[in-house]
Amino acid sequence: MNWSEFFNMGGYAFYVWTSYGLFILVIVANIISPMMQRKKVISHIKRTIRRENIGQAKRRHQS
Amino acid sequence: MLEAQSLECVRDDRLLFSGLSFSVSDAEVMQIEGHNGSGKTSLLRIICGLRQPEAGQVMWQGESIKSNRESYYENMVYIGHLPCIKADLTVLENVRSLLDTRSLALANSIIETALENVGLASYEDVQGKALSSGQRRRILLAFLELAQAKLWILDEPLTALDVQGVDLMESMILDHRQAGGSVIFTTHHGMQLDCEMRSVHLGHSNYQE
Amino acid sequence: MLEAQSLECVRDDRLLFSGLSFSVSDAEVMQIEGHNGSGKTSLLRIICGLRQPEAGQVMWQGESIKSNRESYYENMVYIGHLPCIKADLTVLENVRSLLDTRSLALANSIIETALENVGLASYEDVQGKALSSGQRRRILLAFLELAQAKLWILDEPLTALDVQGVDLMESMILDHRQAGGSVIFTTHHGMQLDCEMRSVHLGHSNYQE
Amino acid sequence: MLKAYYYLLFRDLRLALRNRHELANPLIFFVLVVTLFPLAVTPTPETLQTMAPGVIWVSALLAVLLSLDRLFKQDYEDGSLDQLMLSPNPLVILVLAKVTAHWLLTGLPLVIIAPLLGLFMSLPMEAVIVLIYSLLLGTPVLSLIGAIGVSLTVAVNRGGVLLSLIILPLYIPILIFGANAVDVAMAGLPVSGQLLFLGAVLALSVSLAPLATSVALRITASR
Amino acid sequence: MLKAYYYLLFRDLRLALRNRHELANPLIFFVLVVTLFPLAVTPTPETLQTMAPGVIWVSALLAVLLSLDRLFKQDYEDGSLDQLMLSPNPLVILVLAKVTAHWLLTGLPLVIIAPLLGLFMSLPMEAVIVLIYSLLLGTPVLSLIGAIGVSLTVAVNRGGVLLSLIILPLYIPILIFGANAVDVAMAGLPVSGQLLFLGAVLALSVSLAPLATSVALRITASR
Amino acid sequence: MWHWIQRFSSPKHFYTMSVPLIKWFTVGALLIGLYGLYLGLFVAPTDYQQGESYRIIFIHVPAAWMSLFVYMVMAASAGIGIIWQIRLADMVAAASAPIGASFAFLALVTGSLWGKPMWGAYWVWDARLTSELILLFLYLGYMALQSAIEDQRSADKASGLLAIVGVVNIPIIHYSVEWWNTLHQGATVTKFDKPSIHVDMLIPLLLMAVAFKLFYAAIVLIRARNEALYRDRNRRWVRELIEQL
Ligand code: HEM
Ligand SMILES: Nc1ncnc2c1ncn2[C@@H]1O[C@H](COP(=O)(O)OP(=O)(O)OP(=O)(O)O)[C@@H](O)[C@H]1O
Ligand SMILES: Nc1ncnc2c1ncn2[C@@H]1O[C@H](COP(=O)(O)OP(=O)(O)OP(=O)(O)O)[C@@H](O)[C@H]1O
Ligand SMILES: [Mg+2]
Ligand SMILES: [Mg+2]
Repeated sequence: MNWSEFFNMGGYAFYVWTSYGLFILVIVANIISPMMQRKKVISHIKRTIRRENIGQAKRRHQS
Repeated sequence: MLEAQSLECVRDDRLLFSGLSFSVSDAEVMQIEGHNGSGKTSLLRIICGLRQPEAGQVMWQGESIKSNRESYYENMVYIGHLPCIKADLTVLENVRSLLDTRSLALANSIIETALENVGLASYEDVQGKALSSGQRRRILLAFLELAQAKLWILDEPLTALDVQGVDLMESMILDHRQAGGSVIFTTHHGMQLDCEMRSVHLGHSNYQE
Repeated sequence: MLEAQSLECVRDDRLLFSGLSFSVSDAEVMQIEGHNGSGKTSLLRIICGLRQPEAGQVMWQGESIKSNRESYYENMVYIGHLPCIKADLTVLENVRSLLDTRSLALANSIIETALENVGLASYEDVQGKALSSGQRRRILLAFLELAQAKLWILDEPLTALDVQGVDLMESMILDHRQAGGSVIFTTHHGMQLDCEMRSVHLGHSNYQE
Repeated sequence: MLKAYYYLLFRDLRLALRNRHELANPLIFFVLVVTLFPLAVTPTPETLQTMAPGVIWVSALLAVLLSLDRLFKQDYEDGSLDQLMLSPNPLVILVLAKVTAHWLLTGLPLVIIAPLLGLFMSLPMEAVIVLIYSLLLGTPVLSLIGAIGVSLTVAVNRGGVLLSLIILPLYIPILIFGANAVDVAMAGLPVSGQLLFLGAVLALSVSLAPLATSVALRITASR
Repeated sequence: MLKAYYYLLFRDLRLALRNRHELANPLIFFVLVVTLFPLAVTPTPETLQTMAPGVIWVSALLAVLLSLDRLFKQDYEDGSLDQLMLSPNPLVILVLAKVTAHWLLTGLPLVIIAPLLGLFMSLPMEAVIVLIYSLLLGTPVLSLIGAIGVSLTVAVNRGGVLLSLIILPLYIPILIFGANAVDVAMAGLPVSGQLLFLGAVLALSVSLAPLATSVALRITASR
Repeated sequence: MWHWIQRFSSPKHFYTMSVPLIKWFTVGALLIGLYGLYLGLFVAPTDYQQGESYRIIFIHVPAAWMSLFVYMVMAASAGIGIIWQIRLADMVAAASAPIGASFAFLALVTGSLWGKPMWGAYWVWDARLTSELILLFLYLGYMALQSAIEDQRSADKASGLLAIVGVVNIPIIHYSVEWWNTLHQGATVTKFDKPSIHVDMLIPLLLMAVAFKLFYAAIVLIRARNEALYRDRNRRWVRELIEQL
């Protein structure tokens, strides 16, 4: 078996390789998306902390 | 400035008022009085042009508001019973979209200052649905302050406001008067204003002419 | 009678209160105080069992209201910010359908008397949508009077009421207390009650454990 | 408890009867959607006949779906739902009352008008009868399951289409069996299997759906 | 004036983007309804193909119909509509902005996803292309006419189905021509006539519908 | 026992405890998956009926199984969350949905890519296909509801309830559609009869299935950790943790 035969998949290359490609895509998306999610969560929390600090400062300033 | 000419209002089968005339000029504050259901809200909506009176008309600077709509609406702002708050927009965006209806594109910093003045500092990014009833009303106060209108028409502006909120509203009205603006408002909860105030009383009348 | 045990409430990212404990016994009137957004409405809804607190629990006659729901709800009535008025039902039907939720089948004449007491005489057959904001609230007063509950939980009951309406509310609370009932309420507009009154103040706190 | 059921049922019926036109609305929607298809497809009588059971069932399903927000949404928004949840009566009973009212106002009229539409789309008589049975068993399930969906989305701002996303997958078995029963009847085969299935689902959902709905209400309506 | 148009347009878009899921909803509804039919009808591929244009068009129409209350209802209920009507800018412009936003959020996604569904229902390629064109011309009309209906029913309590009663008859010509164009394309015949008609209706309604809508708003929203 | 469960299921504890688990699951998934792919692509013989196109099986079938499995896990943990008020279970449920949806999507697309050479059409309205599509919609509904409800606790409980109600639906959909189809069209669909599959095909298939499960385990833990951070964002342990970052 040589490589070009392998990639040809007996004439079904499009179907087989699209499937495997999508498989890789789904795996990668599943890995990346929680990483992005984590970043978003952390920055959200940091933002709230900052906002709370500002809010407290302002409130102290007012009273 | 604003003149109501023998207005008549009928709701369902009840005649609320008829032959009601008054006028409001610059730097004047006027309270519409009357018990529950006497027609204050209806009157204010007629003055705004949101409702057609059964008879009579409303004049703005000598012209009927129907023919003069654009210039009237540029100079008038109305705040009614309803909060006009979009649940999905943040506080800042809510104020902005209210201002958009008046084509006012103000800088964020100006809006933020206004929000601070009405006690919503640090709430800029909170969504409308996460606000308490008083906080919703305070957004309207910020809008009012920024709307650059000469005539304010306020329907129970004190609803849901706490003590500081009431103070704030009062001082806003006084400042506005000082600057030559005029105010028409209703309220059931004593508004303490250190200024002359005229009032129109809506009572019971029963027949329609 | 009612006991709140170290309640904690978080909304969005804000801790509104924690470790809040108090109790209300027979013939007691209690006001929940606090500025706009301090969590009064949230607290009242927790007390009603409409909302789960983050921590703590509410006890009714020694039992948690979760396990004791039926007897609690038989003895309690809650009136919130919202009017609960069906636009398509008449005033009479509105009161009746509110009473139905409590399985109270009262005679029409009794309901009509109550409506008269709250100033809605001759409005029995008017549909909900044709009422002014104050008239809507008055329907709730009639319901309150007829609900035969020991504990009243009222969130800003004075909203939209005119001067007579406020007087009416005050005297209703006093009468209820006289009869051994208890009341928990919030209001921003001075309620003048000629009786002892306890109060809980909600302020600011910041971290959650 | 039974009293509470009747009170609420009658309140909802009265409320609907107050606006006559509203009463007719799901019905009219149903009829309109069914008539849209022949207009859009330009069919031969045979294709019309093949399509008929499916089209009628889909339209019935959509009519119910669209009328679902009548169930709790209004009550949530004006605060009446709070009062219902604060009722000393078990919430399940109250939910059942509301669902009954909903079915009487939506499902039942559809069942009554459907035969007419069936004939209009040249269904044979036996198929029409099965159509009635299948709708009679199926539409209450639509109301019951719909109630779960509505209670889950009651606090969501513009939940209309979210509701359909949640509910349609749950409706699909009913649709398939209902439409299939008519199909099969048209082919002259026995339909007891499909109708039994619909009956079983009805029994199951009468006993479980109100429970799920009341749990969902306590969860979502907390504000 | 143009500024007012853009402001409002962007506000509505932002409002929709705030809830991503909501953005997808009419789309999902569309897809779901289209899938309901093959499930209910048990088709052979040929009947599926004959049904396809009609089913897709009817579903698109229903998806638009259901999303219409996004247009003014919310604004009416929370009082924002009052503020819009008190704007110094002409109401027509504002209405046009809202309708544009509605189409961008509802019609356009449908146009984009429809080809996929066409292929699912085994439509030939030429028919799919005509489907795209017909939807591209037709869906804006649906939004524009829908706006008139919504503004007429905005003050009606539960106007959902009343709305469909008012609007569906007005939608029928669009539906017939739209679906017919695809049908004809499937048969390999020229479709310019149908498309021209749709284009003409679009031009007409762009110029007249916003006017009618704003008049209707001034009448109905008086409270 | 109860006490132990409560302790381990505290988000704070879970946050630290899950790290080694994630590592092991990832390594396992990687090794087994690569070996399975190797066997599937290079070792497994050509199918005498379908030619090479059958190699899609090593993606399609594990993905389809995954989508069902994940739904069951999701519904089960949602149930645990509702009944025993264990917050970690809610987080696992919420974390599962997007993963399950992505695999349902994968199964659908690979299936239809396989369908074109086998049946001559990308899509037919057959039992399996329809039920898988509905499964995808159930996932989407779960996620939409989860994101539509603002209050986190009600969002968890409400969407959890939906997941549970959906479970009742899965077998119904499955059998109903099959029944419906066989009555009319007969089996137009080529299906493998279960036992007759070559061992050299079966082994990589099973390996891939195991690898998929391990992958799911790793990702769901990672996601659940994020959910834990977000849900406890106002608690001290998260605040301290964030401040250290
Ligand atoms: C869009 C198209 C397809 C979808 C949505 C789909 C979906 C599924 C699902 C959900 C399963 C799991 C069934 C279960 O375990 O109960 C499955 C298994 C399977 N599918 Fe597909 N499929 C599709 C196309 C195909 C095609 C074209 C073939 C091959 C001709 C195929 C062959 C298989 C095989 C061999 C299994 C394993 C059967 C078993 O568990 O015994 N599928 N598919
Ligand atoms: N649905 C919600 N989601 C998230 N946060 C909310 C929600 N509703 C209210 N909040 C927040 O909870 C806090 C308390 O709200 P609550 O309505 O209990 O206040 P309140 O004391 O009744 O105020 P007011 O006097 O204005 O009625 C507010 O800061 C508000 O931002
Ligand atoms: N939509 C309506 N249709 C018919 N009648 C109405 C409608 N809205 C209000 N009314 C009637 O008109 C009268 C005046 O209502 P309006 O809202 O103007 O009173 P108001 O003075 O603002 O009262 P409140 O102090 O309670 O706000 C009331 O008696 C009411 O019954
Ligand atoms: Mg008023
Ligand atoms: Mg409050």
